[in-house]
Amino acid sequence: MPELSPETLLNAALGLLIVMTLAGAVLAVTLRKVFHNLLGFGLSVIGGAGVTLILGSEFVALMQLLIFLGGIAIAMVFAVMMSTPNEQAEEPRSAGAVIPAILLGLGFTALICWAMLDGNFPQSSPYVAEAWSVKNIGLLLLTDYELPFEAISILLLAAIIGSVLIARRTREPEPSEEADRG
Amino acid sequence: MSGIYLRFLPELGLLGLALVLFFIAVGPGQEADEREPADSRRKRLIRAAIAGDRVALVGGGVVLILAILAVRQAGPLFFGAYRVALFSQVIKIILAAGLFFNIWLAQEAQSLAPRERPELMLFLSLSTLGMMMLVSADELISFYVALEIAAYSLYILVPLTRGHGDHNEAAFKYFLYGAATSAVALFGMSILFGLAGSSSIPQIATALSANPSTLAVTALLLTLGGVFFKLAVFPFHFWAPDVYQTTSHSVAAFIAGTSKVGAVAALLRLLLMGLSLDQLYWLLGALALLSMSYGNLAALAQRDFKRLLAYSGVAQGGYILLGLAALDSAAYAAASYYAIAYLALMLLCFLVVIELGRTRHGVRADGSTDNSLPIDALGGLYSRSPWLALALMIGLLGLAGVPPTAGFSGKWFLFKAILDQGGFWWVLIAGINNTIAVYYYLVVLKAAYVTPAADGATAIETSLWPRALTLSVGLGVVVLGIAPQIIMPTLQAAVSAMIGS
Amino acid sequence: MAETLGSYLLLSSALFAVGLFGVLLRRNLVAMLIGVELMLNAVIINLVAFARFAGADPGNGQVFALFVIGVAAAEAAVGLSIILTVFKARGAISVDRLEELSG
Amino acid sequence: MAWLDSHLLTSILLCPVIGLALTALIPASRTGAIKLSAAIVSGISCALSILLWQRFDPSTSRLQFTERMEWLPDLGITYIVGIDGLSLPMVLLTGIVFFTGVLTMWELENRVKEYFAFTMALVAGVFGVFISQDLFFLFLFYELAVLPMYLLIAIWGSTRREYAAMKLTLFLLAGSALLFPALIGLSHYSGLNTFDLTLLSDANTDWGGMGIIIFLFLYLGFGVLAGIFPFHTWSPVGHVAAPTAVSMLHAGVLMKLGSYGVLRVGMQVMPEEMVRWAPLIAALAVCNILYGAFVALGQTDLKYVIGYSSVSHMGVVMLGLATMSAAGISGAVFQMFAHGIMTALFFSSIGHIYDHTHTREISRLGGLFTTMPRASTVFIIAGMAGIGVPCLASFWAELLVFIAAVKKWPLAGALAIFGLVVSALFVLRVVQRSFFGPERDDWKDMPDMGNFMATPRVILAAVLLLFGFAPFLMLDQLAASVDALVQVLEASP
Repeated sequence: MPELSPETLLNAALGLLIVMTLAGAVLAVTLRKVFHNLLGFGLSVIGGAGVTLILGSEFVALMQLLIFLGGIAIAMVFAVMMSTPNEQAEEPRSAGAVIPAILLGLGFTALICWAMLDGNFPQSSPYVAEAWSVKNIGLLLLTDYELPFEAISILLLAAIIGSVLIARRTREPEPSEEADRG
Repeated sequence: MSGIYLRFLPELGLLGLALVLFFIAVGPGQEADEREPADSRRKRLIRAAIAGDRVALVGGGVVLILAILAVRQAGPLFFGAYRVALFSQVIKIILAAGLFFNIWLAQEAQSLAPRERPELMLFLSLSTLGMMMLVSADELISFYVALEIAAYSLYILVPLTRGHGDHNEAAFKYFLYGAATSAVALFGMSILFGLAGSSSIPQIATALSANPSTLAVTALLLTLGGVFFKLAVFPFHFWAPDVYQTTSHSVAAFIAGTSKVGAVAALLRLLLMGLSLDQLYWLLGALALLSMSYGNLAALAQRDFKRLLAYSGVAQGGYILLGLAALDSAAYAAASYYAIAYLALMLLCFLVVIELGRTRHGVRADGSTDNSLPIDALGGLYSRSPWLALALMIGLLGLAGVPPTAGFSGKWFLFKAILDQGGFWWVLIAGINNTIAVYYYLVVLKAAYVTPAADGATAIETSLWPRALTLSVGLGVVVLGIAPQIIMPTLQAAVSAMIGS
Repeated sequence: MAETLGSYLLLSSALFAVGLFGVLLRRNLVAMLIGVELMLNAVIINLVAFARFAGADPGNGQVFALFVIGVAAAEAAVGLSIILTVFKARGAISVDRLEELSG
Repeated sequence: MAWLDSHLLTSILLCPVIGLALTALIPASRTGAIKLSAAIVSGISCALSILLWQRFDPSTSRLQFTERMEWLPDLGITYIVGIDGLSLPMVLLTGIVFFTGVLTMWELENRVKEYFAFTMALVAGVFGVFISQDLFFLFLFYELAVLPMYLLIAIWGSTRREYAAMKLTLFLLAGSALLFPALIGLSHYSGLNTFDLTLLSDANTDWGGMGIIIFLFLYLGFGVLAGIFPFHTWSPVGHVAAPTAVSMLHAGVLMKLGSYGVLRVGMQVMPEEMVRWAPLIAALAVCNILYGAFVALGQTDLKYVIGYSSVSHMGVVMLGLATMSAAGISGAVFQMFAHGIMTALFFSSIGHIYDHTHTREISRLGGLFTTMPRASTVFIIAGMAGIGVPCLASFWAELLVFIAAVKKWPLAGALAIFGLVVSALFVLRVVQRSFFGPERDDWKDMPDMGNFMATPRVILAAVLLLFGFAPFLMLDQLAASVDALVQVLEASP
């Protein structure tokens, strides 16, 4: 029986998380009912956040959980509840659609893996807690990444206005306008 | 005003315009009141919409002037995340001009509910803002966020057409595949980031030229994929015909023209990172030839003018891509020139679409919208409106590459630039493609000029505005075509400076 | 399972491919959107892994990942609102008719 | 006047452009004013081309009346116009046919404004090709000349006009698809980064392997417009469908753009390739002559007869060029000119007959000479020119070509002369059936040409006769340039 060192534990945990992430993703994609898909998605997100945590980024892991699980998945649940009162299982796609997609997906993965062998990544500096801290992130956001930080606020604002605008159409009918020139 | 603000002037102007439009869009006149009679509410909404249209037009003009004023600015901004240079400023002028003319075209747009017209103007401005930032972004995160600003505004605009119908599906398809391709692009960007250990575009370029691996090419191609989607080149084109056909004419005009210029400029920025990657020459060249062949063949079968324009856009994107494949400053200048010409020609074509759209009943019996425009509906255009027929003729002949339009000189410059890189057979295939394209452009032209008007078709009143647009843009296309030296040296200087830096 | 850059990159490419399958194969609009979100998750893992194993300042990769999360939120908002309009117009949220349009 | 002296060619080019602007400005309802402005503009350009002819210095082969303007130096594009003995007759031809064509269409009533606008664009393109000495501008004007044709035929044409217009345009633009890489390739593979024709010709570039491809592309690309066998099929169909003046411009002038392109770009820039490919060109030219003549024999429609005879006559031009001798090339250029005038005359006469009888079936016509003596005379003069009867311009042209051909390739020369005999047969047959047969009652009250409408025909016939009686007028102008070209060709391996 191998000794339970911190490394082995970490590796075991990482393996578990990876399995969780991928299994959740596969469930999210393959199951026929959307609710089950959402549960799989949640599992995958939790696994992904765990992987991020092991990589050393607590803040990103937290944000992943908060936004993907707490925001996006919940919104999707609402959307599903609002839109499909009596959900029917969807018909499977024909082989003509499935096979190219599978080939594309596998080809993509194979291409990346194959290309990765060729990759030559720069070596990072050893782990320093200071550099991984939220403080450093905040500092970067207000210096080097000030522009995208401002820009993403415009993006989020646009998305909010846009969603309200689009969703408004589903509730209020338009007043009839046939001839509205001048 | 300090130099920093001057450098950021056009973007600030657009931001201001967007803010004003935002307040008009959510302004006090907009909310529903149960007690108000429907008729007076409708009138009020129309008044607000027209006010918004006019404000946007003036604002667009101001932004255009600001962009021209800022053309000589240069230097970094925002800790090096943003770089203002001649190339970015020239493209910003073109984007501002594109926005201005699009707003002009969209005045009193019929295929949008009046309540939603201020939002149309708002998102058009925001999308242009995104594209302007895209051109100057010198760092991947800024690039990505700018790309998304430009894209999301369009995702929101596409479903905003009257009634309920196919456009919702087309809008979702556009959004979803757009989001998926941008995720693919993001995956590529993440690898580029990993390869360079930095998100700065110049640093990535240095890292890639130091180590041009297969992974680098793959990652760059994935990243380019996100922009190919915007440019709608094969095989990223599938959204275009449906979106063009089903969305409102004004939005389709913007997507077809201005947003393509933004995409070309973005591609140029990205390709800066890959100048040392020789494989790109073959990959992009093959993609370009596929794109133009596919687009032209598919366009042959179209019966709807907007779908035809979409497929012809796929083919035209192929021409531009061919220029980009040459990875050479002369070819980049030619591609930029061609993109400008394409923008002007699209404006002319969509002027006809929009003006004809006013006369057609846009709503089907079941209440869904009909934003399509069969080629047959163009029948007898020469007698119904000589102005529109003229605009259509210049537009189509320009797309077909017939002199003296800018389409001809643009093709000549592109082909010369490619041949100088040894692409003799590429030019031949492109030339044959051009012949195929002429066929379907002539079919449309035949409908407008040869076929007599259908029974009951009345003359189309063209007011002063469309006439002025025909005259100014049409004249611009011709002048640019016979005297390209007006802008070509500037473009060459701008591109060389960009590549040199 | 050795803790190397390669294993993380494999994980992220696999996750990305699964997400891509979802987008290409599902007909349910929400499920398609889930596919895109999975792809973004893969990118986040990629970025954080690069922050850990490559490059000078680990902050850069994390900030990049945060921006991706922000965009993912915007994406869900816009996507879901369009899904609701599709539902309003058609009474279902699957895409059989999407194919009718194409061609 | 001083400006005119130094900018004679640009002025000729500007005439139709100004005409286009004038036509655009005059309201569509005022057809009289439009026609008048077109007549004035075309008259001026005709007068200017005669002035050019008169001022031309025949003693030198160098370009004359040159004007240069930097256009895009980085891309090697310069605005250069200039003419030598080879392009001079073409400019004169265009001027004459332009003027007479406008007069011929005097009675047009349908969409007058657009008609003259498109004609002006077309003529601007034609003038531009003949005077440009820079490949970019040459190609620009070449394309400009092709496209208006589509609308001119599709709107104002007759028999299967939309099909004919589309076929014509696509054939010609397929030719352009070959020209694009070939013309740009000339600049690239010469290593000069210029489109200046004179520089390219003087460079004596060794083209290596690309030479064959580029020359063949040039030959085929321009050749489509010259109607070379087997790419001629668009031409008779197009002639038949086009309205009278468009047929005149088309067969008379536009087809010459093709042979002129082969001469100017192909032969002058790539003489060694020309030497290599001359037998092929000659063989195809003989095919043209025989095929055109035999097919014309079987036609029942007057316009088809002339359309196929044009194919035959363009074969004579290409045969003359392929001989690469002084006699052959002078004959070819002379034939381009003579054929242009002659076909214009043919079509203007048929136009008149068709306008009144509404048929072009040879079997339905008959005895027209008594009711329409003027129109018939015009046709007969053109027919005689087509056969190559002495005292008409084309006699000398064809004679020169045949002498050169027999000297170089006796068999080809003999076949070509045989073709001429066949064409004599068909013209005589048409003349006999349509004009001298028993008179038909249907045509009894048909009006003949009035004095005004006869004017353009008289001008054209007079030109044919003038150069028929005094061929030296033409040959003297050509001599120096042709000699220079022949020297270059002979110096090539």
